[in-house]
Amino acid sequence: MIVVAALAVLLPFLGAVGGLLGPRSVRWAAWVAVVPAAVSAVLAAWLAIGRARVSGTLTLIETGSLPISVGLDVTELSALTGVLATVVALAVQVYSVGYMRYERRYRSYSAFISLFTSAMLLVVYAADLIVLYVGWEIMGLCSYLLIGHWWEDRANSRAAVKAFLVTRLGDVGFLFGIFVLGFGAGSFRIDDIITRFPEMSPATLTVGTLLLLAGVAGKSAQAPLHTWLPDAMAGPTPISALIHAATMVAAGIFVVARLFPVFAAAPGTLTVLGAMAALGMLGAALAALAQDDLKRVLAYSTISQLAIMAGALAARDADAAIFHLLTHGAFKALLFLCAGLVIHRVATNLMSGMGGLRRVMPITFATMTVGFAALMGLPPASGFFSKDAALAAMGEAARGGVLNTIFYGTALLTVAVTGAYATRAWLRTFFGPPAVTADDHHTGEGPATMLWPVVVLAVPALLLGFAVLTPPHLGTAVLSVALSLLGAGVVYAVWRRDRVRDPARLLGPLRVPFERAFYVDTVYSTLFVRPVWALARLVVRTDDTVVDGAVRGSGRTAQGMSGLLRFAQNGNAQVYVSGLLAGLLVIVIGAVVLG
Amino acid sequence: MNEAPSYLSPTGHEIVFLLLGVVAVGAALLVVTTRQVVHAALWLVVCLGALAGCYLVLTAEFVAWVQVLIYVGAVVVLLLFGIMLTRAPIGRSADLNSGNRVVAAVVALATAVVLVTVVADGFRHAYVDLSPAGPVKQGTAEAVGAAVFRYWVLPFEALSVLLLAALIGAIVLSRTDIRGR
Amino acid sequence: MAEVLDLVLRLVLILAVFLVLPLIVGQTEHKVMAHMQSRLGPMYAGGFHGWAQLIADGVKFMQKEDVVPAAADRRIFSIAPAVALVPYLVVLAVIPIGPGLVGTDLNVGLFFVLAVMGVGVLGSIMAGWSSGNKFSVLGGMRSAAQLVSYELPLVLAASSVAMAAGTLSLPGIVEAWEWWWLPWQAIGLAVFFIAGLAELRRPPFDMPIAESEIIMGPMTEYTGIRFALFLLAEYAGIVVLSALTTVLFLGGWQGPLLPGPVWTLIKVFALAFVVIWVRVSYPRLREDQLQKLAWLGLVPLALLQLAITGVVKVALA
Amino acid sequence: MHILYPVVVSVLLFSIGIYGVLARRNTILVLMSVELMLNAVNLNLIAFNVWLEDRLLGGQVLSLFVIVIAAAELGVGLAIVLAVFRNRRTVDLDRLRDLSEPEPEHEGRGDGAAAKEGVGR
Repeated sequence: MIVVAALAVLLPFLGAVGGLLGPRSVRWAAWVAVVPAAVSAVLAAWLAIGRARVSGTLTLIETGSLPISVGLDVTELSALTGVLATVVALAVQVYSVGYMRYERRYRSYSAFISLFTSAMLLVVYAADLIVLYVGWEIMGLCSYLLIGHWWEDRANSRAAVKAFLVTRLGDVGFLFGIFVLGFGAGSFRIDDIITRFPEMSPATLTVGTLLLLAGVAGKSAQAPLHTWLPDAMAGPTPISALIHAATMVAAGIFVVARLFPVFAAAPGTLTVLGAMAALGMLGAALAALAQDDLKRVLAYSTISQLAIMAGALAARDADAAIFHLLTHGAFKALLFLCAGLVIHRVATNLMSGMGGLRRVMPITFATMTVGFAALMGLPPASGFFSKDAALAAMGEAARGGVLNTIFYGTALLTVAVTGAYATRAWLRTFFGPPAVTADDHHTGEGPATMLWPVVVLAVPALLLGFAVLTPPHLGTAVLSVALSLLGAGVVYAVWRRDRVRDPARLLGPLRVPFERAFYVDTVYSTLFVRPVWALARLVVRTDDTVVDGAVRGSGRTAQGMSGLLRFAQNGNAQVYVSGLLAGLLVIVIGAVVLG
Repeated sequence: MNEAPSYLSPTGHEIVFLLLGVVAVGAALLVVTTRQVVHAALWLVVCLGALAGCYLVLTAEFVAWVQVLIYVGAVVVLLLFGIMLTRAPIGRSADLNSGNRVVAAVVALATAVVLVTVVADGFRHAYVDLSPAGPVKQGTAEAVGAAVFRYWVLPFEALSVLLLAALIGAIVLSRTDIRGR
Repeated sequence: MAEVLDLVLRLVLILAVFLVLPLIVGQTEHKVMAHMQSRLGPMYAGGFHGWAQLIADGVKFMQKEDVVPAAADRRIFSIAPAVALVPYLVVLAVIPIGPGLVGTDLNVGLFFVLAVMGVGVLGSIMAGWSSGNKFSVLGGMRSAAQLVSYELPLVLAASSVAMAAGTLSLPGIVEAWEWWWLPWQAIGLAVFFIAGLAELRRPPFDMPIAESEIIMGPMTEYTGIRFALFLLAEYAGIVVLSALTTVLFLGGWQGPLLPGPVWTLIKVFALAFVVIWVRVSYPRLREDQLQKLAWLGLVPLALLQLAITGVVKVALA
Repeated sequence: MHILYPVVVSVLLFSIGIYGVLARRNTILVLMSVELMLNAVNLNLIAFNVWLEDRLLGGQVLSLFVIVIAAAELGVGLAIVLAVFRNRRTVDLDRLRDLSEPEPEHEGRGDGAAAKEGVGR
């Protein structure tokens, strides 16, 4: 069985290699991208259905102190996440064939997606933290490459660099967290760490998990390292789907869940996680409410939803978190792909440029409605069940302390705001008067390769909740649905009054801060970017004046010294004779004195 | 070489010689320090004249007049000729001394100190009686002529060849209608 | 004491001679030239044929303003006339007028004379350069060139006589002189006299002065007493040249009937007359002709004379 | 007479000559300084000739030879100086540096002038 897991990881990797090094044909690239993804999806599904824990170690790398075991370990959690990753990746690959067909760099694009998938699977199946870290970093690289796919536009390349640097900032903490835990447990194997954490001191645990949390916050776009995610919308829409649903952001939550026993043993870390989650879920939801860019709405919603998962984790319910991760992966991928269809149709990201698409794009409308319903947590969509589980967990935890109560309240508030912004996006996109006259290029729906993944993804988005078969907690379920509908109702009431204008106007003066996501970017820019720039300038100046000065100075000194030497060869006969006579004089004096 | 008398009771010869020597050294100093090229040449005349006087005191009569004839009459005239051909200006020239001046002064001073020390050490007691009653009377034209043509004929002839060579060399160097190669 | 008195007496006598003889030569030049050019010359000063003309000239020169040009090198400008004049004065001190009638009898008298006369040209170069005037510099340079060129035949011709006499002492030469030396040393006589004329820059060898070309050359800027000194130096030069030629080639005081000094004076004035005569008779030589005459004419002739002297000397011995 | 006097005068003249040779920029002045040094030697020769009562008169004869050689040296030296002046328009020793590596500004001028003369002739 371990061979299956290894194949699932390797196949997309080989696909990437084949796509990059293979023939320069779009057809070949498409096949080499789609087929391994499909096979991987099948293999991952097989692993998940088998439900048996599979593990195997390929080799042991002796490093002198702690050996690194290169191996895979498929737990139940890994198997499920692997299915999510491969399915979404497959959907994205198929969708991309239609979406990116006429793209000049389709080959490298699809190859990077394959590599991305492979790296995510490596993270998911890794048996060792170092191996996990390898996949983690490859994902960072791929996200950089894919977000910056249209690098000709300066803003895109900046967004890519931003994503790379912000996640890298977290990764530093992540790496040191790995070291702390690894040295604390005496092994980098995840199993060993989980079994040996009681031997570690609470301080080691807290420090290690907090450092890991930094990496998680970076990858899963949690406050305060969330700022890269909205900007990552610069990449192609399928990439957004991939990043938001299946790979990057899922990886952070997955790692916490995978190491959950360790985290559970560090209550301080969980509190920090809860605070981060509370801050992130409400802030991102409010920001989403004010955005005009459809993709940015979805991006902030991702932050918000991930924060809910993190909140569930902080409430010590890893299952609820993973459940929500799965459903969220399904419906968020669906939403992004639908958004891609819409954008493909109207050729703009802005909702002010949309409207009235309900009739033009019925399939898209239907599927996206499912997605929004899942996002709002309305039954019977999958989101209802998972969010209910998460809320229930948080509600359970709220009895334990004031802080947890505040977190729970925040989560409930978030549910209401989620209903509001989902409704707003839905209404602004599909209802109201058409903002654009019919586009000649794209009539009707998108191409089949784009539609089919959407339709296929709509099924789990709608039905995944039943698969897990956890009975809903009645109290929280009713409360959350009521809150969600309340938010939706307010937005609908405002929208009814004027169908052209943005319902976000009810935010009044708060709208601008919300739209700018509470100026976090500006604050970062003043707090970090500018000082760093100043420091860089100082370094450059130091390099110019001190280092270069030393180099130039040594050159000048050498010149001066050689000038001294050259003085003996300057062609002035008088100088020569002076030297000659002086030397003669010295000899004479010597002879007189010594003789 | 009998016992040398004291330095504190100079003879007439010594007084004359010292006066001439002071003139010669002073004029020589002016030769190397004056800022006017022509003045340097004229101070050189004074210096060489004083030296001729010294030779006379030292009984080298013939050499003294040869000195005047050749140096003052020919060499200095040639020098002045050269100075005028190289457009020496009237008045001071600022650039007669090169940048090497300090080094030169140090070297020259050191030379003077060393040599004076050495000769003072070596010839403190050397004395020669120049009074008419003394033994020395050998600088006459007859004596010099006899010496040149009796003992120094070969160097004399070699010198003649040298002079011829110098003559031809100077002519070749000076003529502008002889092209090199 | 007697020695000192003797020396002082001799020096005073020489000074007197030195002052008188050039004046007489100068007056002679005036009158001879005038008569050769069919005119009278000075007639009024002093009454008789203008005999006091040169004294009057001297008075006039002394009264004139002494001008030193602004561009001149003042010190050298002032010294130059003295440098030009003094050597001739010194030379006179060793020229014998009669047997025993000599300032000092130097062992190397001939050499002394030649050496000191060479210094005289310095005065002319100094004057030329220090005047700060391009004509003067040109004149000075021509002087230098001429001196260097004619020094050689002069010395060679003189040494021929010294060879013949076997001594460098001037009285010794006169005593050794015999009448047949006249043909024997004829070439030397001509060479010496011509070269001497050139050394004095007398016409026809007055290229360095050439008033019509470079306006008196080195003397252009001189006025008053300084100019007078130059004139005096020129006439003194004539006297010295004539006297030297007399002593070296014409037997000095030797002659029948008349006392020695008279013979000397007669010969000197005869030669001085020749100098004036040549001046009036010949046109000025061009610079290149000047050099050609020296190097292609006089030097070979002087060498020939040396050879003849040597051969005869050996034959007689 | 103490031999020390002429010898010391000679040493002083020689040192002054050294200074002149080393410090003077004008080539003709350097030649003059060389003459000073030669005369210092001559003074020495004569002084020792007298002191040693040399039967061969070596000192005086050699000083005569030195004078003659000095004259010859000066003749050739001045010819060289004048040739340099014709070609370079200067007799400053500081600027006559063909002993060093050739530098562009030092070349050309004299050659050019000579070439022009050649053409003119």
